[in-house]
Amino acid sequence: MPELLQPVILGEGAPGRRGVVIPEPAVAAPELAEVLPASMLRREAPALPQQSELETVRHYLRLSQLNHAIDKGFYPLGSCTMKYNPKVNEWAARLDGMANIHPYQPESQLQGALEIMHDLQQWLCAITGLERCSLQPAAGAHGELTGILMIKAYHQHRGDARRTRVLVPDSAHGTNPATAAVAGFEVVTVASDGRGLVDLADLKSKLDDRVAALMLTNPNTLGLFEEDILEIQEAVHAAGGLLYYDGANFNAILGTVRPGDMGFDVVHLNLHKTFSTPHGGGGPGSGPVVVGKALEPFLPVPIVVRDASGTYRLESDRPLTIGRVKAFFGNFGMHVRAYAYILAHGAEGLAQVSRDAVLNANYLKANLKEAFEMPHAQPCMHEFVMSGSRQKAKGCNTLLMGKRLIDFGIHPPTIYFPLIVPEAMMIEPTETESKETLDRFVTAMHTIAREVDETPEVVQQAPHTTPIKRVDEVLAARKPVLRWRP
Amino acid sequence: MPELLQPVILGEGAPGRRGVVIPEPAVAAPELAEVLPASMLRREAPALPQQSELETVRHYLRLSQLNHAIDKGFYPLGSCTMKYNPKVNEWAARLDGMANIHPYQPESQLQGALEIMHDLQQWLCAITGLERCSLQPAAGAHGELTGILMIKAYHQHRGDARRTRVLVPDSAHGTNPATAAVAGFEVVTVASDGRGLVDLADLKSKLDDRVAALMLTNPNTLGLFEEDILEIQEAVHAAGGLLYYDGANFNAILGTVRPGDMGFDVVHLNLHKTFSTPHGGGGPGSGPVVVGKALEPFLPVPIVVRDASGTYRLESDRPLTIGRVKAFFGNFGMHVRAYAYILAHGAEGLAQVSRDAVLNANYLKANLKEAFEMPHAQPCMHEFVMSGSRQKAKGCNTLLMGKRLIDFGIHPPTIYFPLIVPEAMMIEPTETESKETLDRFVTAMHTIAREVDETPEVVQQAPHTTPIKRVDEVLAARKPVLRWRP
Amino acid sequence: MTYAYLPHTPADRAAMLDSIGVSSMDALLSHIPKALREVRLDLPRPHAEAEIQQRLARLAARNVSASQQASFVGAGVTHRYRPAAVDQIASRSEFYTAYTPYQPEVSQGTLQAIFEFQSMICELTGMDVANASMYDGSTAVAEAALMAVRVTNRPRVLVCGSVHPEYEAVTRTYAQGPGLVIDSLPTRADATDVAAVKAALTPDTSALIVQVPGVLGTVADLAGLADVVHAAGALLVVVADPIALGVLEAPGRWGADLVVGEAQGLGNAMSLGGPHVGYMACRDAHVRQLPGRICGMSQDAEGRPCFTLTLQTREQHIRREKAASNICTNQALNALFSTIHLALLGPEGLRDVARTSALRAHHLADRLTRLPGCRLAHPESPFLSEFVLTSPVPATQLRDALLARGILAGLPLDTWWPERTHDLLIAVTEMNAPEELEALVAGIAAVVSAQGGQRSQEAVHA
Amino acid sequence: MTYAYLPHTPADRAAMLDSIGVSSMDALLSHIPKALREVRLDLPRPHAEAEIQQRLARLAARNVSASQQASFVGAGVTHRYRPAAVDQIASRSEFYTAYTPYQPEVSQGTLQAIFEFQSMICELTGMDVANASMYDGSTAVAEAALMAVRVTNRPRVLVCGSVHPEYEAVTRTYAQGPGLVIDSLPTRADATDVAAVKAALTPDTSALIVQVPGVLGTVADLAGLADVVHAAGALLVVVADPIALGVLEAPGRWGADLVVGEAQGLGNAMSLGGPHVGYMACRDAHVRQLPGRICGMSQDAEGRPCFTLTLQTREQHIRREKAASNICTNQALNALFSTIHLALLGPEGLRDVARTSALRAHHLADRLTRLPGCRLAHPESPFLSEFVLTSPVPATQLRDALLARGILAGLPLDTWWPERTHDLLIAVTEMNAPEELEALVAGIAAVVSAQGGQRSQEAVHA
Ligand SMILES: Cc1ncc(COP(=O)(O)O)c(C=O)c1O
Ligand SMILES: Cc1ncc(COP(=O)(O)O)c(C=O)c1O
Repeated sequence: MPELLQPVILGEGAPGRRGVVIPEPAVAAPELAEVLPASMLRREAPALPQQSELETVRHYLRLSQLNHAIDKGFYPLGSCTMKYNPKVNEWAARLDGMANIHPYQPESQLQGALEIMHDLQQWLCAITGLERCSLQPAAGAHGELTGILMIKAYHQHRGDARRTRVLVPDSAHGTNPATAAVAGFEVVTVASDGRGLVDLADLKSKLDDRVAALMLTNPNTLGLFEEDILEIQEAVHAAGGLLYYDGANFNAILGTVRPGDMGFDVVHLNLHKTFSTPHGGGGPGSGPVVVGKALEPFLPVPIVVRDASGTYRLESDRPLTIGRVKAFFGNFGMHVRAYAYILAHGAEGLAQVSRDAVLNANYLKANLKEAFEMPHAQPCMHEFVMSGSRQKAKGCNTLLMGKRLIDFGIHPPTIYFPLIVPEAMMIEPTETESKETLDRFVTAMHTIAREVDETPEVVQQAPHTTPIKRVDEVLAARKPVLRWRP
Repeated sequence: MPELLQPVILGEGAPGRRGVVIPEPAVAAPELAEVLPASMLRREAPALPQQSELETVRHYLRLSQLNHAIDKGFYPLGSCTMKYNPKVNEWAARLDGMANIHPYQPESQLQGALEIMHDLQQWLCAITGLERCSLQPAAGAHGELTGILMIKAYHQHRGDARRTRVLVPDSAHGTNPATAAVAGFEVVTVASDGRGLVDLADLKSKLDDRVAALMLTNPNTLGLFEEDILEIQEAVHAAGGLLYYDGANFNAILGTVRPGDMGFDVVHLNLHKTFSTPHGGGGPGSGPVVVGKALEPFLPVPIVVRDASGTYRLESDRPLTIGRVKAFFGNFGMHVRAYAYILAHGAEGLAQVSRDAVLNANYLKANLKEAFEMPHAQPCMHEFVMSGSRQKAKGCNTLLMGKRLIDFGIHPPTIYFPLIVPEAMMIEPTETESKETLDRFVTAMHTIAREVDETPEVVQQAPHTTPIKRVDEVLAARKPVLRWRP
Repeated sequence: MTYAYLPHTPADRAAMLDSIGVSSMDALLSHIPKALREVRLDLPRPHAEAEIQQRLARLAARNVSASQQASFVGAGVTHRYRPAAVDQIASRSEFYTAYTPYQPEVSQGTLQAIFEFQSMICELTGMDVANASMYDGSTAVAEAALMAVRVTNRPRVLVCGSVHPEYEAVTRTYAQGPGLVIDSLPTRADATDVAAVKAALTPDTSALIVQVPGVLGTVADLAGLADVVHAAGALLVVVADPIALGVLEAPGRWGADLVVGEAQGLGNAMSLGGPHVGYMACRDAHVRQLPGRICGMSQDAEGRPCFTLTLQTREQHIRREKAASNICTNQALNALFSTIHLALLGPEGLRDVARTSALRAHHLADRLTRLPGCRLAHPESPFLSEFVLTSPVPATQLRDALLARGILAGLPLDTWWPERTHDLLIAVTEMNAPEELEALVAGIAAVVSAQGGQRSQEAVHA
Repeated sequence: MTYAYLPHTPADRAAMLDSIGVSSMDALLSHIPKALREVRLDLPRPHAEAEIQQRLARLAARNVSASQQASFVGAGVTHRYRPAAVDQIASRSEFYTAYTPYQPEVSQGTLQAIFEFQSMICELTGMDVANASMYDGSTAVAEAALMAVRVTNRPRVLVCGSVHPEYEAVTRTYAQGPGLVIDSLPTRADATDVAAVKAALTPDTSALIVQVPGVLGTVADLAGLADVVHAAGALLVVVADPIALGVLEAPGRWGADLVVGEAQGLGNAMSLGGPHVGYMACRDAHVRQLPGRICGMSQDAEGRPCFTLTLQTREQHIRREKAASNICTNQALNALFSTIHLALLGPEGLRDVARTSALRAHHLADRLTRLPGCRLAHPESPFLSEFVLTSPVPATQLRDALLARGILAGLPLDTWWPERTHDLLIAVTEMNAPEELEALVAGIAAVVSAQGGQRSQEAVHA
């Protein structure tokens, strides 16, 4: 029977071993049993590992070796903007004066941190073309919730209680409808048309006085710019609704186009995509929201402001605020990184970022369009979606081709999303990849396409080079084993 | 034709790419061509890589994956003391106040650093049982040179010009005779006896007024304690010679036995072995020397002293000093790590270190003595040497068995050293390895011994699991390719 | 201008445009309305890396860090020892530059670490199953409230006064979406008043939320609470400090249905309040209502045990508007920090952290309450390592006076409750060496006696 | 007591002793004379990791770091920008916890990095071959002297006054072993005086050692030097700053036989002077006399190109007393830092570092020499980014006066030469932003004019 590549650490070690020694109390004080009732004290110690520091280090080092990562190779995961995470950002966030500060210190002890947050708020306003920013949300979906709750508060404040619906295109990311639902709205889906863009007619047919907002990603999840955006925004606003901008795809327009100019009322940004903070294997993120005049009164508290004297303060006195969406001020460590990232580029550099991102995506698209089906012929923005249906017909679906890519040292694209393209492969190269890397990817994809024709079993049994072979995801859900037990 | 696993970085990239941006001068100043004669200016730029930060990071990350390392697995490399390198030491050496200080700052700005060096000097005196310490040497061999030059100066100062010889046992490490030779001495080899210890008779026969010193490692490179050490030291001293202690094996006696008590006049310590500073793939090391009264006047300068007022100073005014052996004060970054390591243990903990090191070695020896030839039956200290001659007779020599160990995730032992044991395998587990790890090693060695009997070709073609197969070292020396060329 | 993160040379760009078959970048963007493309951003000029470092170092130096003063502020964020190995290992590129492990074949490292995190959380809380993390403690509480509402189908939530005010605030914000009603049990620091709970539970109440140790440091007795809550058809949600669980009985043993909390103290920097990591654990019966990612065991094609994300039909990317939550990105890396820290500590290390902190806190409380006019605000309640000192000097004044001595003495409670002007919340951890305790005692003594002196002077002159 | 680095429990130890067949540790050590085994060491008690951190942080805080002041001290150790990527990548466990790559099959990472280091050094110096590193610049110079002696079989070495005094001192120490004679050319900062060299060369001279830029920052013209030296049968050894070689002509082009130096400025922290990294490059003809490790290309059993240490018959572990040097451990990790730094810089980045430093230095020199009584000590010699300012105020006094302004103005030359009381060696790098230059000018101006004022006052009162 094959074993786990690395045992689960909880069962490892021997009683009495430890990986770190803790200072003795070294004061005169009663033991715990004397200050707490016996019933409150733990009877059975938790079954944690008992290992030396070395063995613990080895365990996690070995686990790390089992991951793909940006620093190891190409990661063209659509919608995720797997760009390079600059090392100086990591350095900055770990500075003593950044990492070891407490949110309840007096503001006088936090002027450097507050300046960073203040400037970042300003810069994000400039970048989005909007008025006011809160850095509090912890991720994209959290920003969405914040934005939609503000929209709810806006309509409520106007006494407009009928607006119970949020419109969401069928190409939208899952968090959009989920957020609207969590915020107590009914979700109404808007169809895409043959161009892959919002079907204007369908949209208009659904616009009425029950609509609180339209949530839009632009470019959308097909990587296509919603060319009718000005018309869309007029229609939604005319119907009394607001426009929510999902900033997950902001890398496409950074420094080039601004949501505020497109007529959006609120934007969330994913600092962990566009602004290069690391994904960390699933987080942390940071999802600041930036709003226009209409929503400004409803922003969560606190917000950082700058006195006339140049002193930075936390402002909480905002009567119409929706309140807090998170304890403290958001994921400050990510703010520091995004701040450093913006400093490295300036306006000119950020525009170059989006232009190179768009260039890279179009380059890949142009070079793959012979071998794979491209549902949308027009130029894409920072990513594009192609279909594996031609290959599926030959017995190798998108999932299998993705797994096969692993053997070339490349992470599979996002697959089966967006839902409106069959056998979707969503490819986002990002601007930090060189032409050489893109060319290697093109070669790999062509090789796979050829294998589908000539040696489909090679694709069907992929991946071949990983320490574990294809994982049975159905089994995991059918017989859930969700924890180690002693 | 197979290719390099990873291309040599010098040829990579494209003109104009770069991995780091440098600040503009941003001052009014003439260009270089105006301040330096044209002839002095470089005509042709060096052919360095031209890559983005990401591609450079990937290159070296991929290279790193090709290494074995302590943090990946067991590394029983005899004589090298591949113990765990504590992470808090790495943290400490990178503190702004440790890493970013200059040796020519005024002493008033360096009191923390000087205190560390001062205390470390004191502690190393306590640990060795000697009088005075210099932290200047950069490695073990450098400490040896420092010590031997002091011995030379000592005899010269006494007007004793006949002492042109240094005695070195045949089991000694190569740096011992090499050092003596570099220091202008004639090297005379002392034989080992059947016990694996210094042959007393041979030693005595070579002791005369031409002998400047005996260089000894104790325990010696067979891992055996020189039981006659008190007799040896008397004989050498009686002949007017001095005793040099090679501290490479200090891990065997840390906190348990002291060279000063054994009669040694000078010791070098390898902070990169005994005191847990990392080997770094071949350095940096740090080789402090500690001396008794006889050699104290000859120590290199400067040395850190503490004023009556508690201020730390660099003392250079030592008339008989041999001078500097290195610019500045030694490898300070290593001093910081060793300081942290000693703090973590105290006297009691250091004694436990050597006891566990000895325990581990004897445990391995006891469990391997059936399968492999043990030339010396007595208990060993922190390491032991066994012979692969039995297996060699069956077609699998020590080299091959070492390569085969790699397939078990274990680094080969030191092989073919010391020279006096045929097919030597020198095994030093260190104290930081758990019983479970040692047991896995024993199992691996027994498996290999069985393979030698049953499937020798498996051993002969090892390693099987590495990204490159057995390397042709002869070819490298026959047709040297020592650099990349454009 | 050249940028270190952008590899393309002008020649690269030209070749690529050529390959695409367009003449310029502008041509490639021509489908975007031209008016929209004319932006000029008011941002700083591009900075060289050395300049970025210097600027950020300067900004950092304008904050006072916990290593620069003796810090006694806790209240949900604690200055604890982070073993050097935690950051050095978790900072490996393979961990922090990976995405969510949607492709298990190239993500076993992240997946197994999540599985270990879940398992450790279960061990600490005494619960059956835990998720891969929540944004933080506050949103974990809010999501627990929403989950209780889903499970019970009841629209009210009862929040005990021992819950951190910011956690309650976030819960109230989240409640605005579905329009839930949040009821408060009055702020009480002492052992949970079972009778008061019973009285406050309504047939619409989906859950009672309590916190151990409470935000004021006191430890409530959870015995019997679950029975009362369950009898009313509601769930018991316990917000617990995972480090305290090194010595306190696991909430699961007391019958909790949901245990949530903040694990910052385990391996995560304070970082001005984020990124931290929330956790959430429940009973097997409710796992399909649990928000967030869950990692489970499976097998590969050759029968080798391995890990994968599972039960994804709870999640937004599969179920969209019917998902249990909208959460997507969570705090995976922070959970990894906690996991490595717990692995290093083991059961004994964890106990030592809690014990050293608590014993020092009790020593400090004992010393402080001997000072004239100083007393514990809640002497009737047991506490662990955080307590409220009532002093004769207004707490903010006291705190500010001690800053000059390099001591951050605690959190003045009027931050949250304007009427508690003389109460200072003091937290003690293993980072507060005995000398720091001495310094705090001496500092408070000095301020208090100066004030006493001033007062008696005023009395004389009056 | 438990230690985090020692895994054994008492039970482990008992089981192992049992397996060995001895009753106790003492029994295992019984062959050591008992008297020797009775030691008690006067050392600090064992410290918990948090205590170690706090103690070391406190000690670090008692040093003044280069990020806390504007630093203009160079003289062989430079405060240069170290890109964050350098340390983060070189700090991977796989690099720093590996040993010397004696087993090439599990060491290709280290080996290829060494090969790249050697190649980059060759590119910079214009030489044929370089070794894997030396301890530092000083020992590289000393070993170069010994190597020249081996190659030429002559016992004297001529050291130019432009060589760093500590490098010369180390060379003199090394010379004591074989009893070599070190001759000095008088300290001269200006272009090398070919006539003086010619006069000083003797038939016993094995090498002339010169430094570019010289220790005082001046750049000597190497044209024609090699011819003179070679005509005398000696070797030309050039000590070169590798960063300067980003803009200066490669010494190989001037006919150098050996090029050595210190590469600290490339990616290595100043760290109070070590660990740094020396380099050494020579002509193909002399490679078998080169000390230290060398990595070469080879092939594996399947014909794949790969790397291995080679030409080991020069080394102590093979040749023992006949080896070219006794060096074993070198500065591999520091060489890796340099290699990664050079890879990030590329040719243009390296040039930028040298250019920004030099242009700022010239701007500063220009500004300073406009101050009353201030002038360049060596106006006749071109310099790059370091220069000597002669000021009316004694240099140590000047330096000390500026400390209070947060400026470390340079190195007073009486540190080395007691007679040079008014000379301050000032180094400028890309880390000295224009504002720092301004501050230095203002600071020196203030001190100089105060002194001037005082002097005129003294004059009045006299
Ligand atoms: C288009 C889109 N919207 C929203 C999100 C949610 O962002 P987060 O994961 O930060 O919550 C994502 C994340 O993948 C996304 O791609
Ligand atoms: C016994 C012995 N002596 C001396 C040395 C030389 O030490 P270093 O490599 O630090 O110069 C070694 C190193 O392996 C050794 O094992």
